[in-house]
Amino acid sequence: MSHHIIDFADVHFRYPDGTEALRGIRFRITHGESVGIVGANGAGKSTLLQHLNGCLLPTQGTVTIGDLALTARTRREIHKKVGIVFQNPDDQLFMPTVFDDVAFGPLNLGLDEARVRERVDTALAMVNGLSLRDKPPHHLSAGQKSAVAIASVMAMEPDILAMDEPAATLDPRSRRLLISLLKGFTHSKIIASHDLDLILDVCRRCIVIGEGRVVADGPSEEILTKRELLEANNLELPLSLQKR
Amino acid sequence: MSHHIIDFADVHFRYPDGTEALRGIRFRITHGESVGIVGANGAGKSTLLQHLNGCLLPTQGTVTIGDLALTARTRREIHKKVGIVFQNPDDQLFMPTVFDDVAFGPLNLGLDEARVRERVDTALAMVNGLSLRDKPPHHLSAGQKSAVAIASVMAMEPDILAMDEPAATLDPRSRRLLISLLKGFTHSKIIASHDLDLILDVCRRCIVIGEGRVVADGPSEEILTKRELLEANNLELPLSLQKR
Amino acid sequence: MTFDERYFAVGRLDRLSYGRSLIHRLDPRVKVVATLLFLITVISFPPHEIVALLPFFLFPVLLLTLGGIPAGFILRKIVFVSPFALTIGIFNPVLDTRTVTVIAGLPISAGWLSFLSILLKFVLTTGAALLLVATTSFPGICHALRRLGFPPLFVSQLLFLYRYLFVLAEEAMRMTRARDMRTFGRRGLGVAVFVRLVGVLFLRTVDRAERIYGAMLSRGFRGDIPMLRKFRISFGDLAFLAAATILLGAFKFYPVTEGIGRLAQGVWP
Amino acid sequence: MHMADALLSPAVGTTLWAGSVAVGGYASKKLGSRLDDRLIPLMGVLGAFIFASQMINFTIPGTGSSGHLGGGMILAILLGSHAAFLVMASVLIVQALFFADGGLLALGCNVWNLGFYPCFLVYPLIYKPWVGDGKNPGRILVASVVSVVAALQLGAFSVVLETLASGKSELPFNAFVLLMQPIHLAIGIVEGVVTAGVIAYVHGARPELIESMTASRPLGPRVSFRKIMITFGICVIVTGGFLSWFASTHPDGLEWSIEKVTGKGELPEAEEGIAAVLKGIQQKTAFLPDYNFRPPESEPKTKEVSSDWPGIDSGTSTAGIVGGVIVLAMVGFIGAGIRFFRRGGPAR
Ligand SMILES: Nc1ncnc2c1ncn2[C@@H]1O[C@H](COP(=O)(O)OP(=O)(O)OP(=O)(O)O)[C@@H](O)[C@H]1O
Ligand SMILES: Nc1ncnc2c1ncn2[C@@H]1O[C@H](COP(=O)(O)OP(=O)(O)OP(=O)(O)O)[C@@H](O)[C@H]1O
Ligand SMILES: [Mg+2]
Ligand SMILES: [Mg+2]
Repeated sequence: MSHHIIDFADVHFRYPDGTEALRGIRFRITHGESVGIVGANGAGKSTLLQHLNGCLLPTQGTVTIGDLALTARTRREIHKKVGIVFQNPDDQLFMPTVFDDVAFGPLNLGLDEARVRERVDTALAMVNGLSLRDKPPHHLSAGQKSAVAIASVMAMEPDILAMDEPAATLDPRSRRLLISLLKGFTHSKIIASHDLDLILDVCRRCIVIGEGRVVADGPSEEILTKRELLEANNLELPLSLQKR
Repeated sequence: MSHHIIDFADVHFRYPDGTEALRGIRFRITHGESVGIVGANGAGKSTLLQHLNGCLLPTQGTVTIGDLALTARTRREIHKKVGIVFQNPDDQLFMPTVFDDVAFGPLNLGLDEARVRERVDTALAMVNGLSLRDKPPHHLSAGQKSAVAIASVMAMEPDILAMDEPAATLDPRSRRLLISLLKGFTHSKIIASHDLDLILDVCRRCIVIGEGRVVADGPSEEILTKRELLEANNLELPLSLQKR
Repeated sequence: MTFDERYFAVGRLDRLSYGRSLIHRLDPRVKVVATLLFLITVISFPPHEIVALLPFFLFPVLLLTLGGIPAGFILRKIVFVSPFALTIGIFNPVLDTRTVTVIAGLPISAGWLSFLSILLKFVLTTGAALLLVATTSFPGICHALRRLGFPPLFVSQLLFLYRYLFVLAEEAMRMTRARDMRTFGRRGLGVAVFVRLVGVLFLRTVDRAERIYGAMLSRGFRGDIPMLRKFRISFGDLAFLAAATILLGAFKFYPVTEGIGRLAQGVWP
Repeated sequence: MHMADALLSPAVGTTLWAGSVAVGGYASKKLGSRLDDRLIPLMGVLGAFIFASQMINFTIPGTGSSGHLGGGMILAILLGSHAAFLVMASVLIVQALFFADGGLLALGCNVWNLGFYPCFLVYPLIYKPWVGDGKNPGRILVASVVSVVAALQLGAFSVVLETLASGKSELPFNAFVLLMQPIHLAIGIVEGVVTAGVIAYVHGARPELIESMTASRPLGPRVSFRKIMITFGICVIVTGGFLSWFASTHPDGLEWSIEKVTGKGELPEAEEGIAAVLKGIQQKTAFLPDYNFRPPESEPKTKEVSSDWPGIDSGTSTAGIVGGVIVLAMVGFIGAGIRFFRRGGPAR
């Protein structure tokens, strides 16, 4: 299934103020892979993720999703395939109630009402958020917002799932729930996080980013146990591997 | 030193939309204690913290800080004692430059110029942020903002320090720096977080909140190893205590 | 599309003001007053004046070069905002076709002269405003306003506006992005969703104001924003103001350009 | 609809600056006397909100083009007249400085056109009475649309008056009005609908918010007659002063709107005085005596070209062109020189 392939070829990105956030990123993710992106604050993880659906377009190099090269034109096509959960859930929830918000994507896909309701319920159930259905998002706690943001993306049933720090505000149980949700998602997924334990649990492959470049790329078990590599990138061993 | 005492006596809080976020919170924190507040998403941790300086006022029950009961009148007195770091640093950094922001509190305390400058430098040095002095907050990365928000509170030299999820956006190295900073702060401190490993490192006492009530209260080593208690509250053992 | 792109590199303009050049170090009050003098002088020329306006370009050029401001950037911003003045001005050549003079056999109409005059004034005045921010910084201007007698309440909230301009604009931008990602084709881009988006943004803004107020209170806020930065008008500042006034006066009341022209014609007939 | 400096004369600019500063001072004083200091961050952040909301666009049905929210009216509804006026002034200051939208001298006009009308005229006189207790969405819709349209029409008409009074544009009054008003009618209707939607949404989601704002609002639910009169008074004085000045510079009354404006009496008397004195000094000191500087009065050309004309004969115009080229070259040279020294100098 070539349409689940993600290919970054020498991708550079410069913010308008001149910050070189990406300086030649290169990797290829094939169908069904689960990849963790780790790195220091400001390494470029969020910037990279925003290239997956054309929120940002590379200033140099090409991003290919499936068989489409990412450009301003193909962006819309690609939006249907890639679901992204951003770092700040507030950015993602813009409708007056949780239900409306989760239903927004499926409705725009043109599904009929019954299907939409079904999708919303399934997605909310996934994140244990059925009880929040009729609440307005600005009355939710931080973690509840994150959960709803995840549901609103899952309701679109994307081919490729990308998440930026999905667990930062979740309580440990919701984090576990997210981990099992992610394990159950069989298409390609990319997760950027400082939570190395989560990456170790969910992702078989791990890419370390440093100053906009790929510093290391390999199986998670291998990468996340290399103390020196991690420390050079402001990281440390996953907590569950540290002895107390 | 009675003025470092925090006492919550049967505190209730209801949001305008009717959500009962706190339903009879009761605890007492004495001088020099370090207390972690843990609990599920939506348990009421952030709501509780906002009672510490009168951002919210209890709808029933009383909060006493030192020898003052918290009311709309005494709020201003209490503000001088309690420094709070909110979940979102953007809400906290409201001045046009980092320097102005960190200097805001000390200036309001009526310190003279030399003392203010000294405090600002000390506080910024604590979080490794001296180089950010003249930058405007909107050009900082998420982690840098968090660091400056912490400095702006430390510059007030508060008697009581309260933080809401301080480490959520920090990379592992910055998180370590924060942990050692907190360990060095000898007055009372209260930290709400899902990062149970951080709580275990920094706080000797731990309070578990569930649905707006205190569910457990005791030494961190004890509480954070009670698997059943934790799991009943959407929590789990700290990652460093989990065997892999 | 980022905030910077939408508003044509506001962030970059802001960043230029962190410079430390000679011009940047002048007292903001002096710069504000000089800019206003400059504007009034330029504007006070009659509608068909052209040659007498040319010497005024000395001021922006001095600010650009001494302040280390990229000229191309400022020029592009000027062009970016020109449509209104151009639209109004372009009627002049159409409506006023009297021939005023003939140069090298070409009849020059009054309308073209006044249009050109509007253009020159537009470049000069717009440039002056942009250069004022680029060399003074917005907080600097706010302090100047306060010292010049604007109410403290007004100036304080102006500083808040500046601080949260970027925060809220980014927030709005990311909300739009989330909407656009979940809309396919036209659905979801209409007024109904827009109104809710703006409503949500408004509620969040109000909540944020509450939290900011809490943060301010917990740092001892009592209704006044104290400032450490003290501005003292130095000799250099006064000299700058004096020089600017004298030059402006000279350019206004002596036909400098024409004088130079005649001088040149006298030398090279 | 931002006035630009280049279309403005100093007299018009300063008059409206004075008007705006006066209203602003009045508003600050009103607010200051009952200041709830949580208003400071709220006002600032809502100013930023106006910009932020303009980042969000929507497609206008049927046209395919996109629109966004304006400002003044929604601020007035949510904050009350005084605070809203100050916020609007701040928004316009930021626009003038950062976006070069409108100019610094034109700021007075813009604050007046986009701040005064919605906040002090339309809001208390149209919106408040029409909307009643603010619980009926239909009334909110009607009141918002009418208010926004009215505010924009007043603003657009002021732009016309200000531009014509400045005498920089040759546009006849009728044509200008026909150009401005219909466009702003269309804009006003769309913006009114959007404003109504936002107000209704906010009212539905957080009724206590609007109510609390109403409570702390200086201009209470019952608009007092005295306040209306004061507002009207200021308005009449400023417009009246403005119009009478205008009339005095265009003595032939309505004809100015049909005939071309000949740009008469540009400078106020005082400046003529200074100019005259300086000219006297110049003659006495015989500055550059050999070169025949244009003495405007001594060269009355034809009748239709009034005394204010630069008195162009071919001699002066060639001198002007030659001089212009030289001046520009000199300015460029100075700039290049400074650049050169800055690069090579010890600074870098
Ligand atoms: N809008 C922006 N304008 C300019 N520079 C930016 C912008 N956003 C991010 N940057 C810069 O780009 C670099 C990469 O930022 P990015 O947000 O991708 O980091 P990150 O790896 O996600 O960090 P974190 O772990 O803190 O989320 C940083 O140096 C940051 O300062
Ligand atoms: N502004 C609000 N209006 C109404 N209800 C609210 C508001 N803020 C929070 N709540 C509700 O109050 C309860 C407690 O929220 P709070 O933010 O204190 O939780 P929390 O423990 O901090 O959660 P988290 O771990 O997710 O940050 C939740 O049920 C939440 O939905
Ligand atoms: Mg990031
Ligand atoms: Mg919370």
